[in-house]
Amino acid sequence: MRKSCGHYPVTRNIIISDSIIQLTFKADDISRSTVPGQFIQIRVSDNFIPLWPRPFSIYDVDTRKGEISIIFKVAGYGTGLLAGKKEGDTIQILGPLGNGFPIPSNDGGMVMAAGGTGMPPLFLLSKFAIENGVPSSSITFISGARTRTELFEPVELTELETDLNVCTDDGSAGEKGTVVDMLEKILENKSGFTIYACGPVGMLKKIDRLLLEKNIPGFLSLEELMPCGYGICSGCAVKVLPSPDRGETDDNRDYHLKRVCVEGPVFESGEVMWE
Amino acid sequence: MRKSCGHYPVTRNIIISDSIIQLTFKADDISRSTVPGQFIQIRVSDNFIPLWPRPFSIYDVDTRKGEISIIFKVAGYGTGLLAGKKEGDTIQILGPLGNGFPIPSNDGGMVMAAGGTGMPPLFLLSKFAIENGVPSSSITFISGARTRTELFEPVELTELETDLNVCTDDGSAGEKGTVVDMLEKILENKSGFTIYACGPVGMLKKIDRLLLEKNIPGFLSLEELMPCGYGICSGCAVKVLPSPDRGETDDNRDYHLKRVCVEGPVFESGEVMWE
Amino acid sequence: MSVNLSIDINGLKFKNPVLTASGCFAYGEEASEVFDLSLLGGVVTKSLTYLPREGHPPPKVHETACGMLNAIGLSNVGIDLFLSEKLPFLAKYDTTCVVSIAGSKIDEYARLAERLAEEGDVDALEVNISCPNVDEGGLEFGAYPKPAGKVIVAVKNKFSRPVIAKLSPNVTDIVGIARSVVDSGAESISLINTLVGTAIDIKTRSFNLSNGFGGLSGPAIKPVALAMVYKVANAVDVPVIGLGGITTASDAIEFLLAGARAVQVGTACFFDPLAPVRIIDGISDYLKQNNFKDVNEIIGIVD
Amino acid sequence: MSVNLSIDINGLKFKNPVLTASGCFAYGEEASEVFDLSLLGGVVTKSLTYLPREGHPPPKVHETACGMLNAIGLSNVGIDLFLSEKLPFLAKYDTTCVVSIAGSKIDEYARLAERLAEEGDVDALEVNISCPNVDEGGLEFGAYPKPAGKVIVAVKNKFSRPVIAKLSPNVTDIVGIARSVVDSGAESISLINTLVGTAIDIKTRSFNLSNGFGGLSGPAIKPVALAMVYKVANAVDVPVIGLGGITTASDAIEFLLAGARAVQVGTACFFDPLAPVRIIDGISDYLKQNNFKDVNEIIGIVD
Ligand SMILES: Cc1cc2nc3c(=O)[nH]c(=O)nc-3n(C[C@H](O)[C@H](O)[C@H](O)COP(=O)(O)OP(=O)(O)OC[C@H]3O[C@@H](n4cnc5c(N)ncnc54)[C@H](O)[C@@H]3O)c2cc1C
Ligand SMILES: Cc1cc2nc3c(=O)[nH]c(=O)nc-3n(C[C@H](O)[C@H](O)[C@H](O)COP(=O)(O)OP(=O)(O)OC[C@H]3O[C@@H](n4cnc5c(N)ncnc54)[C@H](O)[C@@H]3O)c2cc1C
Ligand SMILES: Cc1cc2nc3c(=O)[nH]c(=O)nc-3n(C[C@H](O)[C@H](O)[C@H](O)COP(=O)(O)O)c2cc1C
Ligand SMILES: Cc1cc2nc3c(=O)[nH]c(=O)nc-3n(C[C@H](O)[C@H](O)[C@H](O)COP(=O)(O)O)c2cc1C
Ligand code: FES
Ligand code: FES
Repeated sequence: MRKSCGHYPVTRNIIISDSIIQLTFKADDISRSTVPGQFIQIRVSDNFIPLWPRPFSIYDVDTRKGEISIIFKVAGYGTGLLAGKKEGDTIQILGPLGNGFPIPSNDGGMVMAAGGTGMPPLFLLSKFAIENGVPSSSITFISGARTRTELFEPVELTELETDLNVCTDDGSAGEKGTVVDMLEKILENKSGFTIYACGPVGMLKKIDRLLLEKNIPGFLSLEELMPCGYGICSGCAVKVLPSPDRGETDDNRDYHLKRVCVEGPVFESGEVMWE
Repeated sequence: MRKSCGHYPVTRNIIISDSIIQLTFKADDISRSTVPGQFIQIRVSDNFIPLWPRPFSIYDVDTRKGEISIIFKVAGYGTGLLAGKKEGDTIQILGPLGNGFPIPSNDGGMVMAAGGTGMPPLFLLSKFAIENGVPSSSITFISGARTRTELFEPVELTELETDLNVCTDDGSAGEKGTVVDMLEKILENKSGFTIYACGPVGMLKKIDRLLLEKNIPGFLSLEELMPCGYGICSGCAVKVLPSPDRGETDDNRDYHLKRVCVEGPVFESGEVMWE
Repeated sequence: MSVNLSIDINGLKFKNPVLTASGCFAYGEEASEVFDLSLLGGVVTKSLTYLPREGHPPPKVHETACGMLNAIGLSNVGIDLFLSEKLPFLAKYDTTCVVSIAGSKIDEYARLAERLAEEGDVDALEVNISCPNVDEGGLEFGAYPKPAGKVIVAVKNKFSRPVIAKLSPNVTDIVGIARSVVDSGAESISLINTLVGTAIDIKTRSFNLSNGFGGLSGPAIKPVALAMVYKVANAVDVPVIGLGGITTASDAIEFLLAGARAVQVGTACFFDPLAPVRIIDGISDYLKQNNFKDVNEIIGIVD
Repeated sequence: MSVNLSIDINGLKFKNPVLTASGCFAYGEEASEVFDLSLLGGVVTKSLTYLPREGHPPPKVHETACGMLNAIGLSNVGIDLFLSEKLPFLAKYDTTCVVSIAGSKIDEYARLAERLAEEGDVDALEVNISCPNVDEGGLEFGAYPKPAGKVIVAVKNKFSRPVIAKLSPNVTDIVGIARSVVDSGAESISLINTLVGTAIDIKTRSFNLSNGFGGLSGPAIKPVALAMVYKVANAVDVPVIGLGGITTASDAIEFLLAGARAVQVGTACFFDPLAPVRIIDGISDYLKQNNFKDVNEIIGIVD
């Protein structure tokens, strides 16, 4: 699959909250080839600090305008620089990258479990699903964060008209509770779902355990440090359980390594070996 | 002599021309202790690219407002970053540094020979001299550059009402010719001057030779790479001729090293051993 | 005006002097989705061991000031999968194919060389001697002249096409090691591999890499690499391939001026996937602007 | 809550573990115009040779990616002027005074040690063994265990107070050299000195430094320094002083966690004159935030 690499112009910088920014780029080629769950690598500086590009899920695509967007939290030095980019600046992007989410395999409905910065790919997945005929009402969307200011809840999400459930650990917005709490509650009442989750590793681990316990199918999108983002460095590798189903013989090793940037970022529930 | 080191706020960024910028900082302490010919070290980046601070002559001081100014040409990466600083940004400055010019020792008049970025310290020297009673008319000021766009000719300079002579190598502004050409012409007609020169090394070398030939006293302000700017690294050392007058015995060496940042940037004519 | 970029390393031809470095380009498949591999002078594959290896567990990488640490630990597909899947893919491109090999015993190098000698698509071997020498208690083969030479002899016994010895910079006397591998039959030398380094997370008070130590690469190490390349190029009679922190054409030209006949681009491929291509173009521009007709004219002319 | 920052290096006391590095602070006079030297744990002076030296001609320095090259060439005032002017100045401050010595013959080290032994204001010597060993043909004293040890023996014969051996990182086996200097009587080890490196100006096609090669320092080399400090601290019984690229308190804490009992700040003093002071404060803050009462509690606890 062809990957584009070049300098793309920023077309909009929208400040969603104190530390959450939405950036939009003019990138025809990337906008046309993206599937939900894929990401881009952005080189945030023209020098070597930071050295590596930073990975961001593609949050929205507008094929008509040839634009792609990301939403990100200012988490450190690189995202700090990125937050300062404005209309007209050009920036090196490589993408689209990664496997993306599989097309929903049943029509029992979808549950999106988004923790913090995990919202963007699940928004795009929901949008694609709806565009492909999945009724909005059959998508349950949980968006959670520790606190109100860290919540990713752009208007576009509300406009999708999914069954949207907002929660915060401290109750400062939406219901009080974690994404996992919300998911457990939802799973009590309904079944036949496929779960799609993206967020902090602690959350993913708990969700994975929950799904395995309840034998519910699901897909988890992981985050790792990514020196290259396109499979050439092996730096982003995570441990996965060898599975004969996936053609992985176990030849005496208790784990295999998979590159999050190529074989992921989306993994099937039960696949990842958590630390 | 006490040196200040701290983060000082930018109070103005004035674009003089395409590639020439004037920056003003609020820096009470530095403004009060500066003598003409001294410089400051500015750390242009909060990371390690570039690693070293950049040296700039102090162009103007306003002790009432507690401000200091520099004028600089965008010459590379560091000055490129500096050009982007705006009101409110704070920036690490160390200063004032270096020896500065000596108080004019005769009243035969002063000739300032400024090539390109060499103008700022000579402006301040002229201003101080005038404030100390030297008549404007007895100061001849040559400001030259290769071409019009590289000329440092701010309004403040005109307002000093010195005998101002502008020249460019290509004749695009002022008279056509180099600073050395102009100086030679002036020296033909008058005598009893002290010469103060700052500019590219080729110009300084020629002026030095001229002054030695004609036995005219003068002072030259040098530029060198400056890792520290305050005398601790020895990186800025230049070769000087050992001079018994200055208490330097020659102990079989054909040169001594002096640090431009401490023993300079101002050297007496005849002192520097040019390459 | 057109300039000649092609170079010759003891009979091994490269259409231009820019290769991608081992471990920084996998086996070429992923990068082929970004640009046409036929533009490259050559590709050096990820170091192969006889059996597949997962390498060290995560975390395997850490960012440092203008550089990075890696403790990938030679994770690779092993010789069988390499020959059945990776080599045929690379062979489709019009670029010189250099296969990097590594082992923890001399015999492993020899067995790899033997298998690869049978493959016409393998233009040359690069012998990575920065691996812990299990035969002699864990010190790197590349740490001392003698074991380094022994590896090359074993490989040359099995492989008659050009063999490039890739040197480790973590040594007192790089020239001594260079001489030893040349005396042992290496047709070329590439250097440098990574510098040993580490980093500590002061919050958790543990190492940032699962393995504790890792290899430092990227722009930070360029001055060290350039000094070693200059010294070795001036000491041995075989062509030298320079690498270490090369990111721009200007960096590559520094290495050529220092005496490298070719260069490899490593870490830069991570953060700037088109770097190898821009470096090729940039070298060509430099030659034109300075009225050189042939890249070979600038090799080693620094003074 | 107050924390103890003072440390002890084989009887040599420092009020806190932050020293300034040799050659990066001259003799303290200039820096005393920027901050109060009595804040420092200690000052290590520019390496002294017996006679004054101008060092290499300019250009002596070059900026690199997150680092710099220097070829200052040991320019210093010589022992006489040091004793008459520089030492008395430093002695006015309440900080530990470590005098660095260097020589091109073993005898030069011995003569320096003898003169300095007479001065009560000299708390310790740091022996810079990264100089070309004229006695044995130009290789650095610090390149091999034996000559390194010989220098220390010669110095210890003349100087009974603590002697710190400063090691060069340009070696295959830093632990072997560390063991040798300890066996020879060094009370402490400091490391690392600069890495050998170079840079070339592609416009003029000549080296950027008059001397061709120089020493690489600054943030770029921190991972290499930290790895060597960890290895040496775990191999020898004397306290180790860590340096190389330390710029922030976090950097310094990494070295302490790795096993250094004190640290030195070098290149950072150039671009951030107050760095040593901020590092002292930052270590203190870290200890408080993590409920340590004494800096000695965190030394070597990385796992
Ligand atoms: C596939 C993928 C998709 C992502 N999508 C988004 C997104 O849509 N929106 C968003 O806000 N963030 C997203 N992230 C996380 C984002 O990449 C990091 O927040 C960013 O790289 C931090 O860079 P920094 O320089 O600001 O932080 P640093 O100063 O480098 O570090 C700050 C903190 O962030 C952690 N961190 C750094 N890099 C990564 C990384 N690559 N992955 C995970 N954690 C990291 C560090 O460990 C540290 O704790 C994604 C990450 C991955 C791998
Ligand atoms: C005492 C002193 C006073 C100065 N005053 C002024 C001033 O008032 N106005 C002004 O415009 N410039 C002045 N300069 C020159 C200014 O410091 C350099 O232009 C600046 O450091 C270049 O930084 P850069 O990162 O943009 O350039 P780089 O990208 O580092 O280099 C661009 C070019 O500038 C040269 N250069 C870099 N640093 C220096 C330096 N420290 N001295 C001389 N040349 C250098 C390089 O060799 C190169 O050719 C002064 C220099 C000194 C030493
Ligand atoms: C992630 C990574 C993996 C590497 N793997 C190998 C390898 O398998 N074999 C090898 O000889 N060198 C390997 N290297 C070293 C590089 O080929 C190169 O020598 C080194 O990184 C210096 O060059 P650079 O600074 O351009 O990256 C690896 C480097 C990195 C960063
Ligand atoms: C300009 C300069 C001069 C130096 N001079 C000496 C010296 O005289 N003696 C010495 O032992 N080390 C000298 N060093 C090495 C430093 O003390 C230190 O070991 C090295 O720079 C690494 O630390 P850093 O990265 O913090 O600078 C010098 C370093 C620099 C940059
Ligand atoms: S980030 Fe390089 S292989 Fe995944
Ligand atoms: S710049 Fe460091 S001594 Fe002058």
